[in-house]
Amino acid sequence: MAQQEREPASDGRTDRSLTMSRAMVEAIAHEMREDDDVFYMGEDVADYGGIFDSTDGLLEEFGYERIMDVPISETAYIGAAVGAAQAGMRPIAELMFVDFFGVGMDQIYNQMAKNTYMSGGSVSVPMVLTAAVGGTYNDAAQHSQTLYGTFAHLPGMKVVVPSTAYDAKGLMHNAIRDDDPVVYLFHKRLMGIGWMPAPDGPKTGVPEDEYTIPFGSADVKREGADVTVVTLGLHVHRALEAAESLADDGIDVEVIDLRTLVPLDTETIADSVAKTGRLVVVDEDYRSFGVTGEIVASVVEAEGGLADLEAVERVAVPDVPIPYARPMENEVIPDADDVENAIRDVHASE
Amino acid sequence: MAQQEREPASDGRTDRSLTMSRAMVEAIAHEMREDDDVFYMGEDVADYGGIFDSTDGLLEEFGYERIMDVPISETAYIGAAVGAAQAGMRPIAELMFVDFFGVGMDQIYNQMAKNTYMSGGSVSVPMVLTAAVGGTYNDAAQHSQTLYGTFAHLPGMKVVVPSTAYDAKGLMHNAIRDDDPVVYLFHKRLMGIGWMPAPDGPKTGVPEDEYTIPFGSADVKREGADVTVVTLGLHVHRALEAAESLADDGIDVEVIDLRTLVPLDTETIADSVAKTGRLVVVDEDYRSFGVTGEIVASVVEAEGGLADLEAVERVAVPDVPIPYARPMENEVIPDADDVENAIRDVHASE
Amino acid sequence: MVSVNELQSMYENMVTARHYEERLQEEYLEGKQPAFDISAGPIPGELHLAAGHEASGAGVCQHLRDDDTVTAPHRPHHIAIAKGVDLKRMTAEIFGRETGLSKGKGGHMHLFDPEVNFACSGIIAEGCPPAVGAGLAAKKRNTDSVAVAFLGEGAIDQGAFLESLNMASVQNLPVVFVVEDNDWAISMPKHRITDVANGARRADGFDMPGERVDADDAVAVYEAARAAVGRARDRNGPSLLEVQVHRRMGHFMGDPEGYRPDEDKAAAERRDSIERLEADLRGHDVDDETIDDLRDRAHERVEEAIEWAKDQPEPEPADAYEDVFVNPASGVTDSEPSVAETGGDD
Amino acid sequence: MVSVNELQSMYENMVTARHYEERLQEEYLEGKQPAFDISAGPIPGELHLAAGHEASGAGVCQHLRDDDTVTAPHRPHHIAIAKGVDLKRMTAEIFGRETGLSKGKGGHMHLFDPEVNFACSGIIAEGCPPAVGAGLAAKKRNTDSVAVAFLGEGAIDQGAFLESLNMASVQNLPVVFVVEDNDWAISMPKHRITDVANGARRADGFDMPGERVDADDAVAVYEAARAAVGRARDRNGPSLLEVQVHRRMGHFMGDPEGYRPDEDKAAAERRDSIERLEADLRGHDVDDETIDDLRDRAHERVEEAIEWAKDQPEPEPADAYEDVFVNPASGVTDSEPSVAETGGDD
Ligand SMILES: Cc1ncc(C[n+]2csc(CCOP(=O)(O)OP(=O)(O)O)c2C)c(N)n1
Ligand SMILES: Cc1ncc(C[n+]2csc(CCOP(=O)(O)OP(=O)(O)O)c2C)c(N)n1
Ligand SMILES: [Mg+2]
Ligand SMILES: [Mg+2]
Repeated sequence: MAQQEREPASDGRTDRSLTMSRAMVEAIAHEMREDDDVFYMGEDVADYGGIFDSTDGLLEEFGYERIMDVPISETAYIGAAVGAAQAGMRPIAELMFVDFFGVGMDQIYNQMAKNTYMSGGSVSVPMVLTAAVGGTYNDAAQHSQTLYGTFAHLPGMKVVVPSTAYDAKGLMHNAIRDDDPVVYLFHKRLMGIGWMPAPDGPKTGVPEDEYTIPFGSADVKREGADVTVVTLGLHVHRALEAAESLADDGIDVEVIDLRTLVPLDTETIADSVAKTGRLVVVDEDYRSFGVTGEIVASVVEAEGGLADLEAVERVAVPDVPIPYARPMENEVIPDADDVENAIRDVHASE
Repeated sequence: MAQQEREPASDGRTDRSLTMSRAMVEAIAHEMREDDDVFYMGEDVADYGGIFDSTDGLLEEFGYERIMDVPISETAYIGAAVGAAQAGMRPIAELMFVDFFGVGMDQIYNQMAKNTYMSGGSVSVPMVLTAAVGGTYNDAAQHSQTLYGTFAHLPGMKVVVPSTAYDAKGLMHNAIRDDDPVVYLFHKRLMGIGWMPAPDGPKTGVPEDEYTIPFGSADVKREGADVTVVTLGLHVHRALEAAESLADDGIDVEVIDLRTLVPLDTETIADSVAKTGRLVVVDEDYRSFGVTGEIVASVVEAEGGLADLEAVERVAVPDVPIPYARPMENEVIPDADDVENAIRDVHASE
Repeated sequence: MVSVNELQSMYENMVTARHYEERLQEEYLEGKQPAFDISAGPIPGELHLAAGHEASGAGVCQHLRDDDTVTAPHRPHHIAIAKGVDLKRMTAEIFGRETGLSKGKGGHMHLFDPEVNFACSGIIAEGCPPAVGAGLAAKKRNTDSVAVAFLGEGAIDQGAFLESLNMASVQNLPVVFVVEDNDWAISMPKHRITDVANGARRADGFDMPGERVDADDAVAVYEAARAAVGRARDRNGPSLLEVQVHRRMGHFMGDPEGYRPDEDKAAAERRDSIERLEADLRGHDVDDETIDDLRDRAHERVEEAIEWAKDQPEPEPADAYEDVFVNPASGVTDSEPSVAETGGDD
Repeated sequence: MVSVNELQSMYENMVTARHYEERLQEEYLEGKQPAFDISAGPIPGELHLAAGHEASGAGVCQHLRDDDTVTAPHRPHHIAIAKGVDLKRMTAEIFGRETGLSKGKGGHMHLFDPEVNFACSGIIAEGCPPAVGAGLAAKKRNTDSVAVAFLGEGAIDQGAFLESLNMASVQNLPVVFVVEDNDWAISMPKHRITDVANGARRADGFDMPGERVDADDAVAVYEAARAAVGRARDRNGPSLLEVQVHRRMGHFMGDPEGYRPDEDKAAAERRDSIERLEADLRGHDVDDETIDDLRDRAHERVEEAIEWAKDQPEPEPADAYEDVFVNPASGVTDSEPSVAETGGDD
């Protein structure tokens, strides 16, 4: 598990538990104290503290100049972050819901992601684009997506998706210090917001000291010998729930949390499948042309992967927009039962 | 091969050869004559006739009211097409280069693609969004992409990618008549534009009469027993070239042209792989989290697919933006040699 | 000059809208007790109520016909009501029921009623381009219907709105843009996000008339809208109208409003456009009884709609696969708009 | 008042730019003969030349320092030259060579010279937000540097520009927006895409001063830009400037210009800002010899740059995998901006 993490300093109280949002904010506050060039821009990030608590408490310490409310002009302010980053600052720009990417995507993928390449490396764009992702609370088709595949498909951005407070803090430190643009997607349901109760998993022990989690290192959140589940974000917890339930039936499930989609840790996945021979890929994004297909293909392509592989299933949102009413939303967003069924299927096959 | 096509009427001169752009324009003109509700909007589509000849000659017949130049406001005019479609018209809106999607994506994916679903089917959006795709002429990172995966990933849009004049015409008739939104991506290099010479393949015989090619029917452009190549757009021709060259060496290659990504004809692919056991997927989009991964996963998931599959390779743009200078652009965009090498690899394996 | 009938019609719409919001608030919050949980209760998801915005919807829609198109933003109910959207089916939609306008797929931010050409959506300023498109369709078909796009003052800095002004103007389309200025974009006061206190000033830069109505005054809105809608109907081109309204509730239900000065909220309550219109009615010699009747009828309609909606069945899980083109598992060649192919996620 | 030195400096920039475009045109077209083939010849890809736009770049950049930021659109050369971009490396980039500003990765629409804070890009109005960001950085760091975003008149209807006006204004940033109005957006005349003949009219809607310079007159541009740049440098906020220029060539090389009336093209040639500035120089008693010297020096510089560039090596194919974060085939944890990991496409 996550061998690469820097050990917390000895005075770090690792028994302290934080919600994911507190852990993220702690990393941001630390980086802002260390480096005057770090600042945060977004809608409702100042007085409100971020609709999903992403900046909660930061205004008090850093003031309006560094925790900046901006007009509802995603193109202008995300592009302004690109310009400020190229001028040597380290902006964090928040897109309130990832679903809004469509109004600012040009600045994101044609400039933020490409300027380093198009300049032959003479320019770098050290910024973080944060966005809330995910459904499960009936906010319908324009406020419930994860869009993991959309961002991971287009080159030039690193894509981070934390599933626990511990990971969220370490990954955020790394994101802000990274000289490349990083898209940091946090799942609303994991944040520990008062009005949207989180499941148990994301609230974890978090060292008070800074630490980084390198990108491209998937984390084996549960070891197991029979079936490999590859997932990320909220669905790490749903997969763990399924795994616990299956343990009673003697099915031993390994759960891999990708943590970053770009870079993608295909080695950890391939090693696990070499052991189990059975793969279930779970995500909350649309099924086709996205994350699940890529993971399957990466296993098939790995040295010996095709031979190792005995059974595969994908569990994702079937290719429909997210519906509003509960029975339908519950149907399309995979839950622990869906994951459990898929694991049983691949386990039973052959 | 494309059994589903409606037979051309007996007076159709099928020996007449057209460039892909002429075939597209012919279908558009026909539909405009038949139905006053069809009109075309885009930048430089009137006097210029479309930068890539997509509307060449239409202004003369239909005038400025139906072949409409619009401000450089993709959000406004693509969204206006959505509104006009919902009001019962059948607009065709052109995004000059698919690379510009980022300035208008919200209207495309949050309205055009979702309004039917979000309205519970009470509203339909019968419009076509056309866009030029592709590289091979050194136009660099912001004008050379195909972005197949980006559009196919997001639900609610049908995605069409013709590779020949014959297909282009039939698919365009179908696209305009479809009551769902259709994204019609034409490859610049295939259009037969004076200043950008096309390879031999796309210019084909085209019946003068109307005919439709149903969506979701892949076309076996070449039958073969040894290796299945699945591809689309320009790369159909590069794959065919590779196949011809390998025929001399006794490797018998089947080339499947997807023609539409959504709906995806997984059956034709799976049937072919059941026969050959060897799969090469080729596209001009970015490699990761896109088309190639989906095709591999779809084969693995098909009944018996994992057992059938003996070897797989993906040939696509490695995950970098498209570079400008020729040696680099040639390197990243797969050519016939790259396809040939991949076919040899999967053929030799085992 | 506005007629008594029209005053009464506006009043009825406004009272209906106000009571509707108050009742929805009750229903919504009741289910989220004791600790507010957004995913609990009879009304799923977010809820943006428009109490305090009524003068805008009523004053503008008074000039509209069923064949005129309206697009509304995330705060749509008062506009929907004034436009004549089916209140029962709208309410069922908000409660996520099968007989809702969108069969439970859309929810309160995605209400579509093609009978009266009403639609709303959840992305800022997103409805402006489709309104332009509706205007374009009217022009092409040579009808005299018009299109109205409503948006908040926080939306006037979004590209979709600004581009739409230009497109409507250069193509001389029958479109009216109505900005509802409630001084707040969630927690951001207007002055923090634009230097233009009067958003109607933007119009001139697109060669379009712009006017601001500076009070929560349904009659003033009615008059300004008469000119703007009339101009559109007469094929004289688009207009921009900014209307002062007030947000009497949180941005969404559950909004703690910690950012909002008490006095601001108190002022919103003082400036009640419904009381003002009531005074106007009395000025036109409408008696108490008539006003009470109007109010009672409105309340009754709301209660009926809510009762009906709550009785409606929920959709089946598998309904999720209908009403969209679904990428089929095999080469299905159907090109109908509504296809049910994919059977589930596993 | 403009000094003789400044007039001479502008003249040199303008003559350099004009000669540069003419020479690039030759080099470009030569290689595409006999039938125009965009993928043949020594200069790859599209080429948008700015002959006729020189007064704008020269007049504005005359007020700028190296630490001021400029973003330019797809037609960037005259601006790059006036901003002091390294002409040799810029030319090598245009020829797709390894020693180009972007090592051959960017080409003529993607020139970046961080030494003088210049960048351009190929999407309409895309440079406006980053210019706002550069202004924001200057404000945060409390320097007196400014940012200038150049764009075409066809770009003033794009959301990115309009949103940027508001953001620069409300945050009082040191940004100047310069619209180069050449009357054409490829084949679309200005009046077809906007009703606002004077684009500077848009400024007021964002509470910002706007001014139009109505002739291809470098000195008039210089004067207007002095006020706008000075205002920014003094922390008094942003401005919008629209400058009349003319497009002497096609939109891109190879553009048949079938849409363009002969008289329009002839007028573009008559209104030559370089001749006009030459007259101004003479009015300031600059003699023929000096003017000839300036011109000769400019031409020489251009020839040198082109000769040098053509001598430079092409990049290696594998260079394509450098200078971007590449999704590595395995769990590589490098977080440097430039990583070469993926080995090829097969
Ligand atoms: C493009 C986009 N950005 C941000 C949001 C999130 N959001 C929803 S409502 C809102 C504030 C809108 O303010 P205003 O337009 O004034 O309308 P009001 O809520 O005051 O009626 C914001 C920022 C969104 N829905 N879409
Ligand atoms: C968002 C976007 N839409 C369309 C284009 C294609 N395009 C390139 S240049 C151009 C015309 C630009 O006109 P203008 O801004 O007046 O600049 P000019 O070419 O006249 O200098 C267009 C439409 C683009 N690059 N980006
Ligand atoms: Mg508001
Ligand atoms: Mg122009």
